[in-house]
Amino acid sequence: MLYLYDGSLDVPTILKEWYEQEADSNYGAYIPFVGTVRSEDNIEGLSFDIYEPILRSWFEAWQQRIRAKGAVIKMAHSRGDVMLHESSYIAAVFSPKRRVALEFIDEFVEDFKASAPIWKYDLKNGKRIYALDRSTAIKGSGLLS
Amino acid sequence: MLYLYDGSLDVPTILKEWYEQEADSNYGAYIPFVGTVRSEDNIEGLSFDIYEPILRSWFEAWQQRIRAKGAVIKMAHSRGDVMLHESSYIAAVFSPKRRVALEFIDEFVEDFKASAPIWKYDLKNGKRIYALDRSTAIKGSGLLS
Amino acid sequence: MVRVEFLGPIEKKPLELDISNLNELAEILQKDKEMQVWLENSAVAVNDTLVSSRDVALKEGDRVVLLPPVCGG
Amino acid sequence: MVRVEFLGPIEKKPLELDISNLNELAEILQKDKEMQVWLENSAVAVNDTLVSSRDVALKEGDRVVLLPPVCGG
Repeated sequence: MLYLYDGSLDVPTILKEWYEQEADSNYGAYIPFVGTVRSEDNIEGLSFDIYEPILRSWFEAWQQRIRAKGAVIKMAHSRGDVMLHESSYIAAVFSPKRRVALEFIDEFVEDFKASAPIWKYDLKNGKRIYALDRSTAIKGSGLLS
Repeated sequence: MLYLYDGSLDVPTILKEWYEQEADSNYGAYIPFVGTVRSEDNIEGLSFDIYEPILRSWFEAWQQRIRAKGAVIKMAHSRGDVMLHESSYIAAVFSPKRRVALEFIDEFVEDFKASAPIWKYDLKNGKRIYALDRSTAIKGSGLLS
Repeated sequence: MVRVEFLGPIEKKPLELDISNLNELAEILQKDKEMQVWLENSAVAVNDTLVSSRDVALKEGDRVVLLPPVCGG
Repeated sequence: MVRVEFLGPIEKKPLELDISNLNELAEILQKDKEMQVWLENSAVAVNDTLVSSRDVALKEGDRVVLLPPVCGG
């Protein structure tokens, strides 16, 4: 399941809800990844734009791949502003045994960073500045240049 | 920090407490691993013995190694009986950036399985049966044979 | 008409163009100097599916979007 | 005296032995048929530090523990 929220994530509540959703599913491993806004370069926070249709189809493809291994993936992300030390991202894998979850959480988070259609902006002096230097061109970019 | 509990772990509360403990530490990534008792082979649950002195020194060595990379490790484990679909183990890494946490959580969990002085028993018909076939001899075993 | 949209940080209003493939779109966008950098680092989706080749026929009602470099999380 | 303890599933009471190294301990334990398998798959710690060689001198008050195969989590 994919959950999008306006503003920061309520991490304890989401981790609890996901744990309880799968409490009787007989998964031996549950590995969440929580991403939190760090203080660096004098930012006040971050802000996010999401393009939902492609995010949903990207997530759906991952869901099928992970289901084929008997596991489950869940993800939550913020839209708009998220201030320092607040969290904007959670991904979690549940699997019967640990290796599948350990490998998928790593692979999923890396592919998320490289492919998910989400744009990040630094919040500085009340302005929203696109974080180009920390962004990754999606595979196949430059097609029209 | 290492936390030992009698019986099953209250996963949502522990995940929340750890998240809040590090809320202002400026870590960008928080990755817990949660281990839950699976229904298999008709067990009613599992039971654990822990040898605390060596567990603590093993954990302390890991803590130093992880701190040297600017990260933090926390772990909770159950003593005694933990029934089906209850959880007995949580490990979590916090780090400034994601790669350190993704790599350490995997390495820590695998070393935990191979080295931590904890013994697992199946609970079957009210009996406690040592899970020898799922156990791993600690490195250097056989010294006295 | 084909609708062309620019996502995220690309500050450009949507276009409605009478084009039948991505080559024609490339030609038009390359004339806009401010689009130069975005053309180099953006991916392209037709009807919300990413495409890896310009050999895609476009028809009335199709939607093209440009996706600049991403950074979720 | 040196105290020897058997951890986890090894059902054997602690021993108090007058020994001065691990070779002497090995000799004594090898005489116990029920210990055969445990000796093969157990690690050894002296004063709660795992050891990888039998060349460890033991003195009055030392504690040796045998750790059979583990499975936390």
